[in-house]
Amino acid sequence: MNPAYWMELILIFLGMGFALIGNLGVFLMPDPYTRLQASATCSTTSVISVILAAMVSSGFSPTTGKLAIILLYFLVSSPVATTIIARYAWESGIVPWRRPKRRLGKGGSP
Amino acid sequence: MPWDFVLWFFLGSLVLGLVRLVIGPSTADRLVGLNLVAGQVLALLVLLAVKEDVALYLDVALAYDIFGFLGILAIVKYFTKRRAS
Amino acid sequence: MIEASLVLMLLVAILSLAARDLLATIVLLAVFSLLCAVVFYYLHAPDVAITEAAVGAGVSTLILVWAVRRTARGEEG
Amino acid sequence: MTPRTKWDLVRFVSTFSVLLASWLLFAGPPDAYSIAAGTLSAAVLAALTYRFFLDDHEAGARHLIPNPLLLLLYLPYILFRIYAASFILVYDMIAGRMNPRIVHFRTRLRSDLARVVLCSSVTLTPGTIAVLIDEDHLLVHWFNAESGHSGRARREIAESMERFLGRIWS
Repeated sequence: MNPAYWMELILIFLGMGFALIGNLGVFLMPDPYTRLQASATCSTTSVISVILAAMVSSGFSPTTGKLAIILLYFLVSSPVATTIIARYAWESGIVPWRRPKRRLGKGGSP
Repeated sequence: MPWDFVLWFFLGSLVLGLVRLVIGPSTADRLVGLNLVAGQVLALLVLLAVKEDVALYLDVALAYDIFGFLGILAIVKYFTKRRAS
Repeated sequence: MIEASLVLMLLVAILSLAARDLLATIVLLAVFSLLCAVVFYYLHAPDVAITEAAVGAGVSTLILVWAVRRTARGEEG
Repeated sequence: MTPRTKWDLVRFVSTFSVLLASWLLFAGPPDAYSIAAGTLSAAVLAALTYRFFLDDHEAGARHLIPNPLLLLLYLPYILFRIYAASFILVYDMIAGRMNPRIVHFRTRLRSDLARVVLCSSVTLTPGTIAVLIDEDHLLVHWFNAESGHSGRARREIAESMERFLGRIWS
């Protein structure tokens, strides 16, 4: 087993794991901002892992150069999309979710 | 390298993102779903191109990468309501 | 796998017809054109897939958004 | 030649060279026809769009030219930051430790391009999303905030990236 194979395998499984966690997070989070956090993890880290794995897999060839260009464009375009969505949510007046404060002292109704 | 399994995995998790896109209560949630689906389709296209091993096929992923967020940009630009303050 | 993509396309098309909010329809149509690009890709037509990805994701969404903004967004207006 | 014409010429030439470089990048193996067509279309596009590509008030060229070696070094650095932060975020999500908060702080960077890159880097690092950027004022949604204090937030989120970027676009 050569090291390139193992590196490729590790990167692919990292991408799959992050995609799974991100998708579940998008289901379970309470408001658009936290959903965006989960989807940003999934959508950046998992895609970057997959592209890096493809680069390792294809070795030194024109495919690798093209994949590097794709990675570069992805690093520019993905945060722009995320910031635009967050800004849309902010400007249409969605209030961020806060963890409800735990009351100190007696548990009586205020 | 078990490529086929990875392809099926990404197609399945794309369905998970699609459910959020359909049930999302507000438009921002739908856009989050669209962003998620777009990222996973990009990964799918890259994996397919590497599996076929033709460098020309990567142009699809590149074109989608460049033009993909124009739709989100159009929706945000034309449907932003200023918050009343 | 192409069958799975086609079933998904059919599902997305039906959902986009059933949506009440026209903005949701636009977003679902963007996903539809994306899956369409994947299907073209499977049929070994990368040039068609490039055009579908660029036009479907960018230009067609722009035109639909413009049309919805000029008219009414919901069913009641 | 007035300074005005000179500045127009500089803007045109830089737009043209960027367009031609990207054409040569995408066109694949170069032959005579492809290079001629690329030069012609890059010239036409540059004549149409050089007013928007470089804005009129960005005459201080020192803020636009990056340090190329450090710019190449920034890429592995930001990849490392992304991986480290996303492991932390996944651990927080699984353990259920979430305390989302909106924090805001000011950057010390002077150049517009460096501010845009800082905003993108903050968004690209999982756990923090830049919501708004207005001149030097950043509004950041932080997933697991320790405190809402502005100086502490700047130190935790942006300090090291800011120092790196300040060295690139000095």
